[in-house]
Amino acid sequence: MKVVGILIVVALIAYFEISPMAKKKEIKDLWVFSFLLLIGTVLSIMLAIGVTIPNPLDGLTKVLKPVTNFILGLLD
Amino acid sequence: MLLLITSLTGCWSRKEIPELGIVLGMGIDKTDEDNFLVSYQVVDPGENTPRQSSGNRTPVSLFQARADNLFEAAWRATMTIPRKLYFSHIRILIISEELAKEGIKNVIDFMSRDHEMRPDFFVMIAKGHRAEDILKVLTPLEKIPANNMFDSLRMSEQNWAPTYGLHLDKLINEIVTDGNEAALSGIRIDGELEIAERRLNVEEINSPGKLVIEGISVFKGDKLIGWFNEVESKGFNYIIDNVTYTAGQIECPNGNGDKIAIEISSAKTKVDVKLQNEKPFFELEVDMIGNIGEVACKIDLTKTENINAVEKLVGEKVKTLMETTIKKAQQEYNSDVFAFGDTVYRTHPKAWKELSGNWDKEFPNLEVSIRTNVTLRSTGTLNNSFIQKLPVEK
Amino acid sequence: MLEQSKISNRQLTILIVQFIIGSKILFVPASLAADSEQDVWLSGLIAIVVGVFVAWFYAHLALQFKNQGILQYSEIVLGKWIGKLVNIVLCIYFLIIAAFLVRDIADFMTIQIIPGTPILAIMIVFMILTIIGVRLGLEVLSRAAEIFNPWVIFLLLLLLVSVSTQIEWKNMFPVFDHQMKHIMKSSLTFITFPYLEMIIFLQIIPYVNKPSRVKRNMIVGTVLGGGMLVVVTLFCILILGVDSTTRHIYPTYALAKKITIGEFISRIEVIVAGVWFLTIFIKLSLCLYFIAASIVQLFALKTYKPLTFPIGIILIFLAIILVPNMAYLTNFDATTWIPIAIIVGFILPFIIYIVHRLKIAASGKKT
Amino acid sequence: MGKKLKSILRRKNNKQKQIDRIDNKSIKSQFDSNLEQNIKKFKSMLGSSTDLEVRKFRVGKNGSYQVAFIYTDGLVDREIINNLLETLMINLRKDDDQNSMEKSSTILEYLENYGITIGGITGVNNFETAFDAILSGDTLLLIDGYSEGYYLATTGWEDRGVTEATSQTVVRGPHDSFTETLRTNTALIRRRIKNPNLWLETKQIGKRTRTDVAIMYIKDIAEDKVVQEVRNRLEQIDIDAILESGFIEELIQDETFTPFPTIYNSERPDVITAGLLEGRIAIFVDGTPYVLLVPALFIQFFQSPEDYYSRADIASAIRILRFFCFFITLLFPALYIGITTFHQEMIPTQLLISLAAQREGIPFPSFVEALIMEITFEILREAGIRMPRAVGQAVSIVGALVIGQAAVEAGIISGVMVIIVAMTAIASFVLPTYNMAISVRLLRFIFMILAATFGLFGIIVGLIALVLHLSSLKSFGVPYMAPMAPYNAQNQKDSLIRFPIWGLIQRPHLISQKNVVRQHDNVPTKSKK
Repeated sequence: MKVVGILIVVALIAYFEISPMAKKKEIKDLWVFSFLLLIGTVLSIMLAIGVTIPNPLDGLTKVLKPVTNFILGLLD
Repeated sequence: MLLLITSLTGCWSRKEIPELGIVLGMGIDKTDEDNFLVSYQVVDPGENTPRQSSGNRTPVSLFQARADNLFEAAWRATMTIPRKLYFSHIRILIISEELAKEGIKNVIDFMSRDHEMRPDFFVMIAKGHRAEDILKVLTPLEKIPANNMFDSLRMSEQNWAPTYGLHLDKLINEIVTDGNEAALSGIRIDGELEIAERRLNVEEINSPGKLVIEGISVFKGDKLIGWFNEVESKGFNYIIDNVTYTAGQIECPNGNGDKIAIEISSAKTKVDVKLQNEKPFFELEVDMIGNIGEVACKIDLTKTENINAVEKLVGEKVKTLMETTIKKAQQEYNSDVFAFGDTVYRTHPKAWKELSGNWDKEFPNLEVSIRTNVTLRSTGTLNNSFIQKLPVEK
Repeated sequence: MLEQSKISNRQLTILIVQFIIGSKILFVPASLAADSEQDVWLSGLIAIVVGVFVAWFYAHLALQFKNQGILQYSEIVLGKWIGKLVNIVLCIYFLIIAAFLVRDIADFMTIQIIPGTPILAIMIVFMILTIIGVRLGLEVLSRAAEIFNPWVIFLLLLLLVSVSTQIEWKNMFPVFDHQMKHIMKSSLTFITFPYLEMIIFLQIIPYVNKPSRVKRNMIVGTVLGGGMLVVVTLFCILILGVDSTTRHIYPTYALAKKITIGEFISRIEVIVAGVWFLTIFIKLSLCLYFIAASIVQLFALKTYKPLTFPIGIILIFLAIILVPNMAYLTNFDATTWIPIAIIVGFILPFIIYIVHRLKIAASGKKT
Repeated sequence: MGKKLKSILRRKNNKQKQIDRIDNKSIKSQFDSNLEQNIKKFKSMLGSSTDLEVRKFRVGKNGSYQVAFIYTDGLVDREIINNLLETLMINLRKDDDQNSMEKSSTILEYLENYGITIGGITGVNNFETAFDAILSGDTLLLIDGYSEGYYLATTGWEDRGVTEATSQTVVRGPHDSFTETLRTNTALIRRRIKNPNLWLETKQIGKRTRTDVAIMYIKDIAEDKVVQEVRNRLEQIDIDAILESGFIEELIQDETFTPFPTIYNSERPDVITAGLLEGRIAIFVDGTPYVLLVPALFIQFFQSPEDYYSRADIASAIRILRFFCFFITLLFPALYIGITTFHQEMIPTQLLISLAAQREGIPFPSFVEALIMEITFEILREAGIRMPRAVGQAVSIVGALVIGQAAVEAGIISGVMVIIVAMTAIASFVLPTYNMAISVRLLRFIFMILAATFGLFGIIVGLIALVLHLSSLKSFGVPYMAPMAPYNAQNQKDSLIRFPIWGLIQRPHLISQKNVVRQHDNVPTKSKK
């Protein structure tokens, strides 16, 4: 159900956006647009069907931990 | 199409007014089986509009549920009520004395967490009663008992010193703040409960059962540990600078037991802390402005020195009041309801750091000096009482 | 340049003020008061001073280049590939910010205003609104901000004036009770969010009518926006008390709950919530605009408008995935976000500036 | 969005792009020298329409020339025709001065110089021009043996006199209004601005109607670019008929898909005069008393001409009242729905209880209730306008009393709802311009839907979208929301509030940058005593 909803929305967006770009022969724009839309769709569908996606912020937190600790340590 | 959109979204948080059971009063008791009994006073809108009321139903109904925790009890009650309970308009929360003695932290956490609850209702303690009984009393003049309690607490706080209205958010602050203990007004039923909870109660000019706001309960942490009586409550309000208008009486300066009634129209208390040898020393200064309300003795009120004498007597009276209260709080309850500790923290943060650890030991031995300044502006609409002209009785 | 719009200097100031207030106003009392308690105003003042410096630096950097935003000159100054890398970093930076914003407003709505409504519905509605705004262009956005401006001020004043009777001055005391370290720590979260996010204006300044006055606008906006936040925080402390302020997720909203005008008009906090609604909208729109602009720059596209919908979808996805719950967000803002903001918001543009200066010096010697 | 819709709408038109025109071959042709031939041709071309009058007579000594007047009955002033005939047929014959006849080389010249006692006279030699003239009330004069003639300005049809304005009434201020005649209308403006810089350009638009459209502006105030833009946009109109200025309005406005009018119209000469003096451009269309004014700004629709005739402070207060009414009209029902279904905590306890009592037993959710009542109101309003005036009264009585009262009594609608609908309706009538009021009333329904789905969140989303939309609008290149956005401090003096006349030193900036100062220090000085 959710997946169908997402696909309908995506299809609508694609319908309204692609034709003007195609008309103006903006091929590169079209590629980037389609790529982004694809990413968005895939991610949303993954979310909708309940695939657990790791939180990228956790990784960021881990990587930056020493810096964070250093800065906050200055002020603790 | 439009209807489709709205009906699609209809199950979200929409709620039509007639679907709501508007809760105005809430009572929490502890039952024998050691679980909570939650009572809701829900208003019956049809009975509260002049045009449509049939007159043979009560303006409010009581719904109850019991459970091990408050949250469950709150929602369990929906089994008995055909509408969705709506908490945003709660005017009053009654906590039974029994429960208060065991601690009210669960109650407060529950009440402040729900988004529908708003912190602008009063909290009171059912003095010597069960909270559900308080909510059962039908009241004259104001049809809805919860409103009645809310208004009378507010009115009496403005016009009569010995009550203390406390909203939930303030209550939390008082409980949480270091060097401050909570205090809540009490409420009790004057008369017979059996009659008070029936329509009969409001069918007589002098209702057989009345709700009376009386006394201030003293907390230590989240537990109730005792009560101030009326006199002490008055003193309490003077100390925490919560008196706006009140009346009192003193004995006539001539000393034969006759009374002069005094109306206090404004009172302002300043609390000052001084440090003496690392020990806080409190100076309370009360400025009162008042009038003479009733004179029952022979006194020439046109003379300034007589007025001054009366002023002095009033000042002493208030001072004794306050001293009694402080003594009781220090010695009997050892509970800093006056937020003295907080005052120390605000003014002498460094000293407080050392004191706060054993404030329980410090508080009973605090030295407090009280000064009162009374100004009597007028003597009512009369100068001297006609009583002065009456022959002295033998 | 992305489009042919011009915005006035006044509009720039207003955008800055609303950008600073946006979303931060919900949390600022809690985060500011967390460490410095009643000395928040001091933390706030320190943050504003630093903010003014940051704003001045941004304006100074922006004015080195005519008609180019940071996305363009990063490629010129640092070379094409490093420049593109910088753009990707900036793009991700604002993707995170924008995702947080979407999450903030949706959480706020579902917790406080319309509980029961699915969080996704609110996100989608808000995202569509933002996309409409961004597609209309910067000029329309800044005009809209200009129209919001009196309302934002009016609602804030309504909030402050109507609760001012409940001020308890004792909550201010004792002053300077906290160590400078704690006060600084509080101001650090204030500097990183929102001041170091103002790097977004490096892409907007080129559109301004009179570049000569940009420095003034930046500084005035910074002070006004920061000032409003500090005043609101101070009111929270004065009225709710330190404890209550730090305990609430949305202290400002708790403050708004205290509004009573007369006996009759009370509980109008929902109306006051309009302030952060309007400002978050402006902030989110600017972020979305920046993200779209960075992608356009990255691939040398012609127009940014078609990109808005896919970015919107990705943002909603990020808003759900990045923030498992409110506590995570609060914690993240207070810890990891600080180095990120400092690196992206300060060190990065600083490097660009230094390299640019060195290049000028080098070319000056040659000739 | 708008562009997309536009292209969809246009798609159908492409197929028959050629607008049918009178491409009769004969219309392009020249006059014949034979009079009878010409008359016959005229008659046949008009399908022997009965209002084409042909009056043949003879002039000159002994009546040596056969002459004909051709005109459309009803469009000409008979008095002038009679006078002309008298001169030509009687006086000229009395004239014995042969010199004048001999001085003129042709009879045409002779008639022009000595015979025709009338102001406007123009030579013509083809049917097309001749038809234009005849059908707009001129009289064609043809002489046998000549393949050219004259058309004489004899226009004079029955028209409505200058009467009181009906759509924009004022208590104080001039009471005249435009009529259906273009010339009268331009005269009403000329009478007010006696300045040579007031320029007027006329062109005919409409392949069939050949409607006179005039643009008027003050040369040294109006922005040249805008004037040129107006000209261009008018030039591009290719349509068969212009029946009212509304046609022009729709054809030249910047944005079609908006409920908001981006062109101002008025039937009051004083409003148009004031607009011209601010640098705007007026567009007159023959046949309608409504004159267009461009560029139009949002605030303009909240300003009544009376604002400038009454005291500044009072006018300002009333303007603020109008903005307030704008919000009431737009949001009141939506707020009611939003608050009663989502945010009951905002209602004071007592009021909530009384609302609950009123709504008890009402079968509809408040959104449906509001929708029913609002639509009922719109029906009543429309019925009140379309009905003959006498019936209109009855409609409003039935609507107000019977439906309102009975619906409440029957328990279908709550009493509060009736109050809210009535409030909204009355507030919408406060707006001084009809087209703004009606667009606000339309938007109200959108806000009601938003409020029913998302509560106050929906309303604020709607408001933001509305502000975005308004900010994106332009009227002839001028931002619609000026002077609020882009902000202009000087022009705030005449937007939300009105400063005293002596304070309004500058003209609206964005309308025109030419000649911005309209007055010098006029602050009234108190006489010192």
